[in-house]
Amino acid sequence: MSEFEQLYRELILDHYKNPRGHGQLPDADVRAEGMNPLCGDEVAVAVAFDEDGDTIRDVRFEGRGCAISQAATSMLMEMVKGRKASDVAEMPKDDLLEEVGIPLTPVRLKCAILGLGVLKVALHKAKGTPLPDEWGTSASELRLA
Amino acid sequence: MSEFEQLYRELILDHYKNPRGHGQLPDADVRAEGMNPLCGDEVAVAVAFDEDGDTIRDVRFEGRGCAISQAATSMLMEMVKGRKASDVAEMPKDDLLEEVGIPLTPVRLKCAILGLGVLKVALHKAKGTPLPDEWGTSASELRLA
Amino acid sequence: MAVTTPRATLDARSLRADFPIFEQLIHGKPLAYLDSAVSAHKPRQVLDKLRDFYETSYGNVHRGVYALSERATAEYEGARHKVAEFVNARTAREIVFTRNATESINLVAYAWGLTNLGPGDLVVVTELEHHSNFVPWQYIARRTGAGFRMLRVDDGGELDLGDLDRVAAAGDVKVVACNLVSNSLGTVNPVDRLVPWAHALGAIVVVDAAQAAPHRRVDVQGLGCDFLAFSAHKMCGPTSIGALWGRLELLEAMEPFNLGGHMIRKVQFEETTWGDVPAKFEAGTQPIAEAVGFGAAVDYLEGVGMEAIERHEHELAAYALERLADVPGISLYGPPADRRAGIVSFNLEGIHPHDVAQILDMGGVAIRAGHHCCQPLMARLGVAATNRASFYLYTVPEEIDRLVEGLHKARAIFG
Amino acid sequence: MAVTTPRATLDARSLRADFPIFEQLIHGKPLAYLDSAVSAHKPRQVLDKLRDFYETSYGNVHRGVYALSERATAEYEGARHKVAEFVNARTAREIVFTRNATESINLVAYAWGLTNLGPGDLVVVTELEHHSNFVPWQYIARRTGAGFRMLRVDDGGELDLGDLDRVAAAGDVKVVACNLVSNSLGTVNPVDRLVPWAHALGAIVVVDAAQAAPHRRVDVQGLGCDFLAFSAHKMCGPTSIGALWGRLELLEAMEPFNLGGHMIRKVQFEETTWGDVPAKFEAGTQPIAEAVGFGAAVDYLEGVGMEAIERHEHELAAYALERLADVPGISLYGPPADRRAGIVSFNLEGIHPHDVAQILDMGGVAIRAGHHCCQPLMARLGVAATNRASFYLYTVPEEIDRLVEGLHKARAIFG
Ligand SMILES: Cc1ncc(COP(=O)(O)O)c(C=O)c1O
Ligand SMILES: Cc1ncc(COP(=O)(O)O)c(C=O)c1O
Repeated sequence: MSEFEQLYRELILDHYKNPRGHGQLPDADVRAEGMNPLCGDEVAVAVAFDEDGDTIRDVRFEGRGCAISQAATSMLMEMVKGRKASDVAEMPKDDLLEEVGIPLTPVRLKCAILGLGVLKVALHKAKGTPLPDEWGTSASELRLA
Repeated sequence: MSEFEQLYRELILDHYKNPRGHGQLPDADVRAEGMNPLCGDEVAVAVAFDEDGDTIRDVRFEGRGCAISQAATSMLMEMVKGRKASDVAEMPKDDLLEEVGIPLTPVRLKCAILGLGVLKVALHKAKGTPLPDEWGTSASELRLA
Repeated sequence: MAVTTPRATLDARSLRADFPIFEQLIHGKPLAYLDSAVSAHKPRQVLDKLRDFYETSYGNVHRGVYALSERATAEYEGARHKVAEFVNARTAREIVFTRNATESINLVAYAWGLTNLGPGDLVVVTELEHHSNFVPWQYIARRTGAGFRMLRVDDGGELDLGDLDRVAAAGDVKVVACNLVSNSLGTVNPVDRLVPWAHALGAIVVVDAAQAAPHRRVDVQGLGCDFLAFSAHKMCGPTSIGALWGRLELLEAMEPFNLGGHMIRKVQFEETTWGDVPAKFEAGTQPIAEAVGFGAAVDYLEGVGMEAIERHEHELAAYALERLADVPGISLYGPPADRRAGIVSFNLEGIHPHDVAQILDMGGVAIRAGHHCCQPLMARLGVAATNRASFYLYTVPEEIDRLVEGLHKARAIFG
Repeated sequence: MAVTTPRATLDARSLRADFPIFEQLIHGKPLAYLDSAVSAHKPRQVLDKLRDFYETSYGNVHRGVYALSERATAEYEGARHKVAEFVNARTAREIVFTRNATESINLVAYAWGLTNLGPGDLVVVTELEHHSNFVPWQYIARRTGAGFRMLRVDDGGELDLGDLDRVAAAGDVKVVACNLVSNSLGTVNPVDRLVPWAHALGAIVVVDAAQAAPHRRVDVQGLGCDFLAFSAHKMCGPTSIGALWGRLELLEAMEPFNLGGHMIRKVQFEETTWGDVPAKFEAGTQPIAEAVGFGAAVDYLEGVGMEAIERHEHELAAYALERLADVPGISLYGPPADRRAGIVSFNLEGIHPHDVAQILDMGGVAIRAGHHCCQPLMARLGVAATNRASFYLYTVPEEIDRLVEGLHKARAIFG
């Protein structure tokens, strides 16, 4: 398989063309948005929690971006639905990258983890869970929100 | 003769140690000062005119600086005394440099012509004669004065 | 310097041999570098000069009495003269060395703007501006209480000069900031028509020539503008050096920007006075080797001939527009070939520019995908990003063929 | 990166072979370069890296999706990590690349100062400061209406800490700006004692490490300061790049300085938001190749060992002070050898420093003559200028012998 085909393998293209968990979530408990300032891509994530207040009952995203960012966010939606907020907040980005399963350069890596970052900001807003490392302090968070 | 001895030949050292036209000129018609911002050296020049209002009756300098700047200014005093302000204002720097008679690098050149520049500023103040090229407009002149 | 008759044409294939970057394979393919608008590669002539300078003549400038410092000063000031001649400045004193075009513009925005702008005044930019000629003005306008207005572009990506009266009516126009060539669309802007308008209103005109100076002859006296900014790295020169050309009277009347060593006349606890122009604007140790490399880049470009470069890129742009028009699902942005420089911007339906650029890269073709630091223009065009291919003196038509081939491949992958 | 045990000593004679500049004759003599405080020469390792980068990996950073841009970005950010480690920053995000130490200080003076200073506030500098850590503060204080004070030095050229109460009583101290090592006298300043004083008053401490970072280990966490500025060109690196280290919280809370491409998050007509630190402070095309060269310079210095460099220079300073003391008519400035870095300043009675330096140059010995961008200190010492010899890792004791010989010659000429 050539590098080409690796990068844009069937699964990525499928998620890109038929994103899972895409759309609005009217009864969301929390929303967050973020953008990649390098390309202007934007992702918004909405989360609704179960009655236990921790389990992610439903999660949806909207936005515009490249195949990598959209497919990765789509995969992410499938990965986190039904899981506990506290677990997801700790989820290493490598878990998502493994799922994405293609070799990524640093610039494209930022595309792939955009949705994860925004989701973690949403969980932080709702539950006070930790922010992703790269964003550090609240000043950055405010700009992200 | 080595480059050394050329640069600090007898005449230069003599002018440095026994500067001509050095001191105050109580009945001066005009004064100006200038400095070389690269080394902090300063020269002040005072000019008194003849009754004809154009001939330089007397001219003196004060200041501190290297042998080149002090000797060149001393030589300048001898060169211009008794000459017409309008002539001196037009005097090319090469006339002075010929008199100084030693090979000068661009940095040392600035030392050698410091006194000439200040003299031309003084003449400009008194008689409206042109300023030396390098200083151009009045903004620089004000900073020089 | 001897006046050289500009050569009418250039031979890109032989010039390519001057650029070591083309000696490698990228993903197993020869490099087709179609991103010169973001930065140009460097010919051996510039790299040799840089190295030779460091090895034989390096020293700090304007400071030492010793041989190396004298030599370095002569090289540094010699470069200033070359750059001054390159844009036809009246005197080399009108050239201030900066880090890049962006800093050149910030210098004017801060040093001129902080003192000369206030409530009731207007700063006018265009919708086509690069962020570097947009954000500094927006920021300094806000700091000083001045208003901020934008000249609109039409659907073809050209300035709408019918907009001028609306803008002039909104306040006391003090600054008009405009680029000469748009880095997103390649539009060549009618700065010659903005200058008399601005000057009649008593405004200064700040021209961003970052995308013009590398590609066509720029003549500050002919343009009649007040400030002009450009970067060496887009002109085959080193990074970390750019230039600001400014009218001597304005530079002399202006406050300084960065403060520190070299830019002073006399420092005292009570008060500090400024050195002469351009030293007043060059605080601290200057971009010494970079200036020397900048001078070598100017020599290189003049050797090729700016007229030949402009013509070459123009031919490439026309060829590219023609070939791209045949790609199904393509949207092309910007004016027709005869009113644009060597830059083409486009989108493929249903495929994000990042993905297009990535697929092209796999084939060794480097283009830019993104907002090109022109978010206001992207908003106007109703897109988040575009693909952009841009050309230079070393670009050959086969690279455009490979670009088109890659676009077909992208379409095939995304089906 | 492997932890290397710092080597205790260095062999200047063999290091010299890394520096091509020493391969030539100056006025027919080998070069004795005793002006490293103004700028250092560059080893082949740095020049090779610079050239190799331009030839194989050049591209604009953080922008392209293609291979060269990815490679350039990795090199550029890799350099940031090296510089961060070099000063023991908590994270590489605390390193902002600038043009030089001067710009680093201006960045803080403008971006922090314009917003956080006002009437009733005080900015405190020392009488020992280089103009680059003096004039920006004087200027921004005047612009904002804040007061400006100077900590005095004693006759030995050391800070008079008895002065602190007088200064603190004069207003609300907001900024304390001090150099770590004086470039005029080599004084090592007690920044460790200023920091608690300043912090107790609620002030930030801005440390000028331009003269320290090349010559001794600098540890920002150990110092406890808030900002620290230095330049690559004094550390065997290229010109046109320096660094500002800042505490992350301060950098994040601060306004930007230069505005333009790359430093933004979102640009709209109505409003612009800023990118993350450090991008927020790096507007426009960065000093890309220069950063790569800076990283190579850090590698080179770490390879030699900062402890070894400090010791070597200390030995040279002690030797120089001893030999110079024997020259008739000499005045030596500054503290004793055990409290100074590798810098000696002096005057010869009746001979202007320019003339001394010129005569030395004829013998191939390069020293600095002038005010060393320290006019307030010169005023304090009651001189217009001094001679200054300064040392680095490539300096050998014979060069000091040649300096002394030259001084005798100068005395003979001026008789
Ligand atoms: C103590 C000190 N501070 C600041 C500077 C300014 O450094 P640069 O000119 O590289 O900005 C220097 C060097 O000239 C210096 O020695
Ligand atoms: C039109 C235009 N203006 C300004 C700039 C900024 O140039 P630099 O990043 O070299 O400061 C660029 C390039 O990015 C440009 O294309």
